[in-house]
Amino acid sequence: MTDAAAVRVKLDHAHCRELLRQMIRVRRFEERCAELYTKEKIRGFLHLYIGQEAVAVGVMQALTPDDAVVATYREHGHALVRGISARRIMAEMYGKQEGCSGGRGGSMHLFDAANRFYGGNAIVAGGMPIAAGLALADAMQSRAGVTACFFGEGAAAEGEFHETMNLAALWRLPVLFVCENNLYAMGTALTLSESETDLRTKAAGYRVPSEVVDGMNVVDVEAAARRAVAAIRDGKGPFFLECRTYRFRAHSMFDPQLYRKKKEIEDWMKRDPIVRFRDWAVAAGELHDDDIAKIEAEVAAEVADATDFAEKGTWEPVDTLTRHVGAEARA
Amino acid sequence: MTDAAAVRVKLDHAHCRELLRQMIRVRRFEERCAELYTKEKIRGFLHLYIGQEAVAVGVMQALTPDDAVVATYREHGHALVRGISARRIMAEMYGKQEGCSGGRGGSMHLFDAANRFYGGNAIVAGGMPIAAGLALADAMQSRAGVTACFFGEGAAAEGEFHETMNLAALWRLPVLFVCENNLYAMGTALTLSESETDLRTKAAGYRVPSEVVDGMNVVDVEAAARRAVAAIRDGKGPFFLECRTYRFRAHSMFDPQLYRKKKEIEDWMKRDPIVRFRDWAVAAGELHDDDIAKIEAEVAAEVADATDFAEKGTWEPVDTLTRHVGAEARA
Amino acid sequence: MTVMTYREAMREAIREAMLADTRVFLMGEDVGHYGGSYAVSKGLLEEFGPGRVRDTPLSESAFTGIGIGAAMGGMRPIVELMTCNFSLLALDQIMNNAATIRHMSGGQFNVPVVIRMATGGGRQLAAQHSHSLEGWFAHIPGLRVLTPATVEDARWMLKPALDDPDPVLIFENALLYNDSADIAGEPTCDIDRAVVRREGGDVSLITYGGSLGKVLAAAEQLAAVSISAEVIDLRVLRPLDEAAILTSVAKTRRAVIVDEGWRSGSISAEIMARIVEGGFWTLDAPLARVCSAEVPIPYAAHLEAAALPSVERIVSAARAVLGR
Amino acid sequence: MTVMTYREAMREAIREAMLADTRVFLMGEDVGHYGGSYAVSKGLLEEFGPGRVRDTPLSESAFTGIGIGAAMGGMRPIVELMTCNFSLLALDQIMNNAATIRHMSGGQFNVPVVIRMATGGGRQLAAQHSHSLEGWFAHIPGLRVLTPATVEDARWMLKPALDDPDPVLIFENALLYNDSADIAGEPTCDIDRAVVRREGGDVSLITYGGSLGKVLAAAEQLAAVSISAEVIDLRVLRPLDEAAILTSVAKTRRAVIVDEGWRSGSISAEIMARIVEGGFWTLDAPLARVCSAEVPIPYAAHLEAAALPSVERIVSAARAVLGR
Ligand SMILES: Cc1ncc(C[n+]2csc(CCOP(=O)(O)OP(=O)(O)O)c2C)c(N)n1
Ligand SMILES: Cc1ncc(C[n+]2csc(CCOP(=O)(O)OP(=O)(O)O)c2C)c(N)n1
Ligand SMILES: [Mg+2]
Ligand SMILES: [Mg+2]
Repeated sequence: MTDAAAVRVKLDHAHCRELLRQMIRVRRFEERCAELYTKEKIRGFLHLYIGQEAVAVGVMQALTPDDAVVATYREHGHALVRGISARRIMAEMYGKQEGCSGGRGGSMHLFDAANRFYGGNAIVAGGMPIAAGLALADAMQSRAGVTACFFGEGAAAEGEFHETMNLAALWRLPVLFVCENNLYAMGTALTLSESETDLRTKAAGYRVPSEVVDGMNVVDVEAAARRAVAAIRDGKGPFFLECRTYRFRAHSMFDPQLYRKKKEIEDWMKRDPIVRFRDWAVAAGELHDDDIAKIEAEVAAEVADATDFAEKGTWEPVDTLTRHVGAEARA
Repeated sequence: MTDAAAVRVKLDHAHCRELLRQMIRVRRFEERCAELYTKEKIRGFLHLYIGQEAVAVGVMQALTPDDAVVATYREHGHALVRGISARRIMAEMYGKQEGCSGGRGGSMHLFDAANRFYGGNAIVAGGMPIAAGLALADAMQSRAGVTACFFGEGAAAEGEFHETMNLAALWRLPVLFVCENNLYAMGTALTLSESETDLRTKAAGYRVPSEVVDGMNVVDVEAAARRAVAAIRDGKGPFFLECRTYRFRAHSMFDPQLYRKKKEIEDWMKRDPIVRFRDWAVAAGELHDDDIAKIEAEVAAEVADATDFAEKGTWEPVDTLTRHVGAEARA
Repeated sequence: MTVMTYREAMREAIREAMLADTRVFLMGEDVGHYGGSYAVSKGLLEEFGPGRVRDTPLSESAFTGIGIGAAMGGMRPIVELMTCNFSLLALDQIMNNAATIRHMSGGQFNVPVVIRMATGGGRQLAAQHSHSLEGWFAHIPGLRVLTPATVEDARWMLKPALDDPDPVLIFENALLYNDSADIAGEPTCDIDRAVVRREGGDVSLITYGGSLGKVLAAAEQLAAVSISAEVIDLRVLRPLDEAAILTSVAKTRRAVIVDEGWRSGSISAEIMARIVEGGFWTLDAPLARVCSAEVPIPYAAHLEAAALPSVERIVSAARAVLGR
Repeated sequence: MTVMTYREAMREAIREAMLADTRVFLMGEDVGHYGGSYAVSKGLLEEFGPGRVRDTPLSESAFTGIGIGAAMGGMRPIVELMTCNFSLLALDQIMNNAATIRHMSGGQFNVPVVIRMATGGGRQLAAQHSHSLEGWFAHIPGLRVLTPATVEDARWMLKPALDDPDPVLIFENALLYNDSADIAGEPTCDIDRAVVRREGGDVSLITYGGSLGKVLAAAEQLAAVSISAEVIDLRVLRPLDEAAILTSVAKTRRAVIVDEGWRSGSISAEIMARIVEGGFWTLDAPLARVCSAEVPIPYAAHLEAAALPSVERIVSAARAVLGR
């Protein structure tokens, strides 16, 4: 936690508690999701974020409610930290009416208008132009918002990544591109998908300023995100923030993980963002063991409550099947 | 003509004559095409290459018959210099059976198996993956060929450009990417289409080696292409060659050219690749005025003959309409 | 009297929308400095400036997606995809985002984007530049697909399209741009309804867009041999105005469907299916269709002409259906 | 007896082709180190090495185009597009290059590429991951579209597909991968012909791919109420085996078409059109179809089930057609 720029991150008790609490929320929520998946309460694809929590938690600190967020199918963490309640997310994964997408979206398509959370996009790189478009709308309507767009390093190979970076830079759109480089796209290692694995070179090809940050370090992520967002709000156009991270779990619930070594996973788990930050905060005297116990208890209650809420939720009547294909009544 | 590497280009009388003759062939052929278009002998879209001749002529010097070529809708020059006869190209533009695509392709879709000329692609950047695929086929079959892929700078904004560059580099495919940077994509200036107008930065994002060359100087182009092709044949993977050039005519026959100033065109016309090379060769004593007169006469005869051939060509019977949709008889 | 071309009508519609609503803007390849590849947007850059008339790089997927995002963010973008031939590059954005976001979000977000593009063959542009994909796009739930066939529709269709809270695709047959007509009529266009362009009692000729002119010409020729053809201009390929189709067929008991898409899987097939499902017992004869031949459109003029629907083929299909 | 799963059958077919012909190679996202997203290619990387089992970056358009180019260059690529949901990103290459190059080049070049992809819904993958696009792709001239519905077809369809000098798309319904069967029969598959999976005299049930199982189950239920249904498995959606369809309908005089595409513009519409054009006078009742509802496929299990064709809907459509 020695990043010079961290000076801009106020690491007082309250903030440390909040960072840790958010990371633990995401972790525990997803651990429950995995259980519920094996119980067949949750179906479809389920992509866990476990290991990458510092990225969503760090970046979200730099955003205000007026900002917007676009994420991928691996977005439970982003949704939770952005402010969608655990209840509504869990209900969504159950496919219940009370879910944040009315049960129509599921794990990969969490949406929430109140939080300007524009999904949950399951096409790799497919959300990137949308993020640029939201930013354009903000800019054209003279709103101050920044749109944060999260995606994996696998997206960097898609043409849409490039087209969007170019347009965002050309039009100086207020977009924070957050690349969560967890080294694998499903089973394809970055070295097998990019001839140049330093992703900032791609940003440079569009004059988009960039920074690489340790994505296992929530404070570094927060500091970098704050710098980036400040530059964007200053009218400097888009920014590319690469967060070096790792997913501890399989790509989805169907992945036998033939493509990476146990040892590699273990080594990365030693850098667990929650453990690291917790230990640091305790050592620094900002948090005490009972703070942590209290956080765990709060989070456990929240997750239990969310599960209960989802269990008790309602199934949408089948005769509403064709709702939400078009407007109910056209203007 | 002072490029140090030009030492590798043997500028003797024969070669100077050939370079000039080829450029003049392309120029005169296309001037005739423009006339024939106004006479409605040629229809559809017609994109003239006039002004850019040094690129096709220079690059083709570096290729052997075993190499392959992929080009765009602005490919008359490439087709002619690669070896498709003026007769068959002209007949194609007339839509005659004797055309190099049997009259089915027209100006934008010249093809020739004998010359490994794989079109004539009218989707911007659409030919790039095909070029990489041809190169992959050569590599997998241990053939020595290099595939030259021509495209405009406008293609650099397309996702396919990036996806292809990355894959070609990742798999070290023998592709020479020739970017003909004529500053405009239809009416869109490079500055309006790229946030970073130095296109080599994009190649750098894939570790593809690159070079920029004066595309109005046929000798420089030839020298650069020879260096690039040598590197590719050496197994060094793809190469990105940017040729700075200019089209003297409108984008197509329908373009009122509202987007650029007369003065700009005039300035570039002062750098006419034919005039420049001719004057240099004459000054250097490699060519004499009567050589040039002879070339002009030869070319005039060739173009007249091609037009005559096309005029006399046959219309394919209408009942063959559905031919060449699939194989006549499947194996 | 207000005579204008189809091109001018589209331009006026765009101008009017931009003047009326600052949320409306135009974006696409060469819409600005070039003046529009079909000159539709000529002068708009000068009038509205580069903030609202945005030349884009060649990046169909991204700028279509940006239009979708901007629509979600409160704007009313008009995205011009130049021609439907290039729309394939933007299909992921159209099908996976524009058409699904309202549903996936449980109705929280909508995508009020209008995507315009030229369509059709007939200009010797060969296999990669002659597609007619409007009927094919009409397969996708969540989209509205419009095909203005007349100068009047070109003039009045954009407004309701922009008012639609959901994504609307407008296919403009490139051969129509030079058509001109007096558009003094009602300044409205119903984008839910087909329209009867000619009344008749013997056979329904059902078509839209670029084929309407051919069908009207065919109806004229049929009249000369005492066959009274009713001509339906669908105008909207999705959702189809099934009632209008069935009403006409119930009257004429015979129908020929004409469209420029390739025959297999054409919108003509869908219309046949709707008639069979909803009007089978009213039919006195098999339905027929006149579509494009199942070939990539060839360059040579005579081959291209043979590939596309023609007045002759329409007339003979109608006569065959009537057995005279 | 050789019992294997549909997944294993596809794998064996690929292995066999790669062993028999060094020009054949496999390319796509996660076909190698991951073992294939549906485990079809598991073990092939180990057996054939990274030169012939090529993991690609997420670049659908480029690697599909590279497959097309490699095919033109003499190879016999098998491109795996993972699922049809992502094929939209490669549509330009498929429609504008693979399907047109033979024609545009006047027959000089052909594109012997095979493009495989999973298709279909039913696994709660929601709106962006549940498309059934095979019928939609069948609109495109220049392509052959195959839909192996049985383990046997999965085992034997690839060879003739690779022998085809033109581009072939193979759509594998993802719900079939775990099916298993004895494939001891003829080691051949005719990729021009539909096949009668069950004979019957009262009504033709025409389907393909992932819906075949439902249709066979429906036929069983219909048999219980003394309705004898003939089940046609199209196998090839382009070119359609019209003769097989018309022969069956000529016998049964009634038909229900079942497919998982969205109803409007579905391949079912095309089949109805063919029957109306070629067999109108043999019909005793309106044709009917059972397709997917016109919605982006929702996540919730009960809503998804309601959106997709079901045995129940097929049975009732057949009974309605028969009026009993
Ligand atoms: C266009 C597209 N192609 C393929 C897929 C299948 N797929 C889903 S996730 C994924 C890997 C993405 O990796 P990355 O972008 O690094 O994100 P991560 O999963 O590591 O978070 C793939 C190939 C998809 N969803 N979209
Ligand atoms: C994908 C695609 N989008 C749009 C077009 C229409 N179009 C044809 S040429 C062209 C400009 C291309 O410019 P550039 O690549 O620089 O080549 P140049 O014409 O200058 O040789 C455009 C926009 C197209 N053919 N393909
Ligand atoms: Mg990743
Ligand atoms: Mg250019």
